Amino acid sequence: MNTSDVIVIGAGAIGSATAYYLARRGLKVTVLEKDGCVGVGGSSRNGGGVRQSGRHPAELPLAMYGVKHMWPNLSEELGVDVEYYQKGNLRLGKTEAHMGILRGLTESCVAGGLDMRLIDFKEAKEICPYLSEEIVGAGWCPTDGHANPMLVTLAYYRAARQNGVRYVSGAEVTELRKVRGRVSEVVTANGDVYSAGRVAVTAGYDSRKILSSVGLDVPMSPLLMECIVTEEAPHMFWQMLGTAMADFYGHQSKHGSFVFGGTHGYEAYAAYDGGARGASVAVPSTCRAIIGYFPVLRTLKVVRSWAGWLDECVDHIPVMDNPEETPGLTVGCGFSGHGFGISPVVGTLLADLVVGDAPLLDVSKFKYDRFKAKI
Amino acid sequence: MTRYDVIVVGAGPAGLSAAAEAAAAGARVAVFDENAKPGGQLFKQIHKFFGAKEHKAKIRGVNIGAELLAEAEGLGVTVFLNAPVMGLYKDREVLVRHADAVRRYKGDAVVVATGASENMLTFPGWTLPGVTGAGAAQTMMNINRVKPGHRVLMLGSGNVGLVVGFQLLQAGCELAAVVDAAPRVGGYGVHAAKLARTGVPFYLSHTVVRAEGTDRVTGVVVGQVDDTWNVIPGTEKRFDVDTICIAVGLSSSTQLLKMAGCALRDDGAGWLPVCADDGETSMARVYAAGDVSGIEEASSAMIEGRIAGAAAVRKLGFVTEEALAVRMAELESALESLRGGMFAPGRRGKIPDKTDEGLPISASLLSRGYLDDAEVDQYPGVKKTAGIRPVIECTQNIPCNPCRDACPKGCIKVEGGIVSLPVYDEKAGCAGCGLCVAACSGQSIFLVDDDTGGGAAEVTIPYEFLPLPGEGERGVALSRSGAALCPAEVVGVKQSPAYDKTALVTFRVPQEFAMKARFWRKEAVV
Amino acid sequence: MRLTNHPILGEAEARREVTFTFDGRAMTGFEGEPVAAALKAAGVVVHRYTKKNRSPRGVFCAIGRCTDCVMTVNGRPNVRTCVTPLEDGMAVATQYGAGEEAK
Amino acid sequence: MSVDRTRDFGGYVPAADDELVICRCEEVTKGEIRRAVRDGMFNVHEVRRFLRCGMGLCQGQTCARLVRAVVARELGVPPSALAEATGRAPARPTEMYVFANEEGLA
Repeated sequence: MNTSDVIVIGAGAIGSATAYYLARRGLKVTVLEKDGCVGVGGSSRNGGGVRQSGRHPAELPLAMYGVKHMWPNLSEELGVDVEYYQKGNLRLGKTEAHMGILRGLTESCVAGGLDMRLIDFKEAKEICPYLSEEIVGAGWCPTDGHANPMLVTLAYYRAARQNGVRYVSGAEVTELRKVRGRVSEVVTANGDVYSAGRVAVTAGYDSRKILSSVGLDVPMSPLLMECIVTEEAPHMFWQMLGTAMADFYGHQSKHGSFVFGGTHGYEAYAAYDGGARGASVAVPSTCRAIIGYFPVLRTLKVVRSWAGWLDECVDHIPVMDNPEETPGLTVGCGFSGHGFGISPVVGTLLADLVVGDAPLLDVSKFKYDRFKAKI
Repeated sequence: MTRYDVIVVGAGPAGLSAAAEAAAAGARVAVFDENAKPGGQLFKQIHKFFGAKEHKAKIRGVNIGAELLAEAEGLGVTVFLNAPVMGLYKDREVLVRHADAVRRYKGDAVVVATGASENMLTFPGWTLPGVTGAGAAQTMMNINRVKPGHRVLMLGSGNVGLVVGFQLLQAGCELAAVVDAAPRVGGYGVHAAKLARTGVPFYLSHTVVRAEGTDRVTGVVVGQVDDTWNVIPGTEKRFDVDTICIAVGLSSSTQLLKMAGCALRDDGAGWLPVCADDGETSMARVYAAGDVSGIEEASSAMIEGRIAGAAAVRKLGFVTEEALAVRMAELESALESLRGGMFAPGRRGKIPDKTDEGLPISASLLSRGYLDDAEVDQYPGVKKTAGIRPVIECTQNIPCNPCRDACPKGCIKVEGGIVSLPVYDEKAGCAGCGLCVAACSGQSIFLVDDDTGGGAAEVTIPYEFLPLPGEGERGVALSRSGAALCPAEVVGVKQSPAYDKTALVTFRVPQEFAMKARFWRKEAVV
Repeated sequence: MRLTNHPILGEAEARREVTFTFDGRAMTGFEGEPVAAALKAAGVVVHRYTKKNRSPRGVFCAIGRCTDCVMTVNGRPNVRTCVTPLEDGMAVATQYGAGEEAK
Repeated sequence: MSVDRTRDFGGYVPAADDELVICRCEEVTKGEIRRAVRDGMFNVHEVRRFLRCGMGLCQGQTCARLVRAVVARELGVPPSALAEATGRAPARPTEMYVFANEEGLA
């Protein structure tokens, strides 16, 4: 009974999207999830940005394809309102140095064919009237947006289940096994063995440990990111927000609560110990950042904060590949904190890779064997 | 960052006790509490506590709170009020709000004593204004001094429901009924009896069908439940009430422990931190004490707090292993004596058929809230002797013995542990001083003189209501079930500092009612 | 509704009376007591109407945990009235949903 | 412990009390929770993320036990078999300007 066409390891947004698109192609899929809960990692713990602006040039086509062809129909396709709003992204700057950063970023995106431009404070204020007077200008991408990460993840999971995907939670993968040269068996911590024609690893940072069992390594490190959620407030604006310095990012959700991520500078040094616990400095630091750009939000109450691990790849873009040295295996990891916004596209591309179809979009930049010595 | 040897979260009975214990050993201790007043829920507990002297028995909770605070502050503990702890982080760091700012502190040990919050029960209309937790009603009347409502239905017959029910009466509210889905009274029989004799009906095996009202509660419908907890059609009864109090148990407030990453589990008693015997959680030098580590009484919370405080200061090198062992032995024995009896936490609500003495447990008390008149004589606190004598209607094994200590003549014995039923030793001779009546936290001791001449008897009852009757005032005597028995004239009203606000009211009734009359009410019965 | 005398707690201490408004109506209460207590004493039980069902809510836990008793106080919504001390001149208003204007 | 989530619940049988509000803050009903379980949300964390119950102003302090009981009943397990949702800072809703104001910050 532990035999299927494909095993997907990791039930996050990307794992479940991959499983869903594979099932839609008629494949028998099993998803193994380490945690007792699906979508418990970075998939449910991110700022919800569905951004094209600010993307690495290699990722930009994926983000643009998703925004154009997938996100607008996702709620309908999955049968769950994933709260996708495409009302633009404002990336704010307060100084000339900030504007310099935004200029570079804008030029890079425009070169990739994205509709993005620099705007002055007056125009930014027309788009979002709550900005601080200290703001000088902004990078503006009108086609960016945001969605609810928890709902997207669970909607893919739900739809995958409805399409016959078998999910086993609490199944921690300890080993991938080759059989006659092909990766086709997966062993879990309690000794269960699952076999399949193909195996896809979409387990965030934990992919590293799993891949090591077949001698693969993706140079990535765990990075703890923290977010805050406020009380719900009557609706103020729908844009996705960010800053040139990445002091914070976030949006007001459909519910009315604001979800903001921030950085305090010590995230990279958090201990990867199985938990995802925030630092005491995180909420204060994020609040100061937000108030600096949106003083009107200062009286809003924070009701919750959370932290989540992301898989920061050395070159900040993911690996999406069928490594030549491990036939039967598809790798999708190292999304470096921007996997959520491209998860529908990534799920489609990984499904392409798994079944051996020509990928919908070019994935050559995401090959496993791209990591070379500096000198 | 400010560092303390021990940081305590919560200035309730467990927290203040932990702080005092640690400070007494020389540790630098800070206590943080979100409330404006310390004491946790103690300041709402206006009733006298159970237990023995070492558990501060017969002292009212509100006074215990004041005593504990004085003890802790006298030992140099810094108590920060209006200081909610926002989070418990790595390395035992807490982030605390002070007015419009936050500040970070670290403790070499942290004792989490955040208490519990009330469980709720859902029924149609449960979100209407007027449906509240029983604790909310208690806060309103005993802290804020505002009546929670005029006419109240109490849902839940555990100790919280019974005690708060009595306090509602003390605040001048009417208590329409006590309702519980279980077939038996969940709390101490003595607490139930206090309500029943004032005429409060008990509806056991009943639940709320719905609360009525559009903008606020205007009534409630209850109905009898079958074995599967479904309401039996046709058994519905309606009460005109403006308030419904829910008293269906408490849940530990484990938020901080959860966010810190302490292991939790549920073995049927709720989602609780995994703790060692000394209260240490799965995280080193993070302790849980009091209700947060498992729901019990405030008396046990105080001891658990001391155990955690003692364990913490040992870990920090303030006391020797030997000194700790001595102290722990004392504390553990105190805790053990509280955890005995038929309501012991270990029994999980299983009520035995017989007392430890082999006497039957009153089925009437369990199902109706009062002893049947015919049952009373069989208990060792009830003996028929001439002249004035105590009648101790204490029929369940509960951890309590202030009656023994109260009697200057030594005529009340509680032997073989504090859960034993009190025995009236008639040979010692009762002087009729009434100290036992006032000392009984369960208000289950009465003085009876069967023959005061002219075919009359006199009954003395504990009385904690306003207005106090005056001597010569005529009213009616009520039975244990609250039924009007006969006219009764008040012949004595005694108040004394030694009684601690419990007045002793003596009324005269015809002799045949001496062993039946247990309450006095002013108004005549129609 | 005020308990001026109590068999155990005795006579109420003298407290400073202050004036506040509830939905624009002038009311009095005691300084420092929870806003919810002052409202209760004045017979106000509906603190807010919810967002989805527009159902009335009032005091439920009275210790600042359940957040059911929140109201708009001095223009700020979601204020837990059971733990917010009453101040002279406070403007207390019924809250609708997340704090939008009354409909 | 691994849990195979392949499960056929059979058809949804509406219950008389499906309209009962369980999460008071977010006004999530019993029926919604029951349906979410049947949609594959097999624990309180998933139900919470799917429906927002326990994610309102009080952060589940009132409904945590109630939600757990509904989920457990729908799954046919005792409530004690299910973990409660985790705790998150801040323990009380607190204004941003308060957090921003760290005493002792240079």
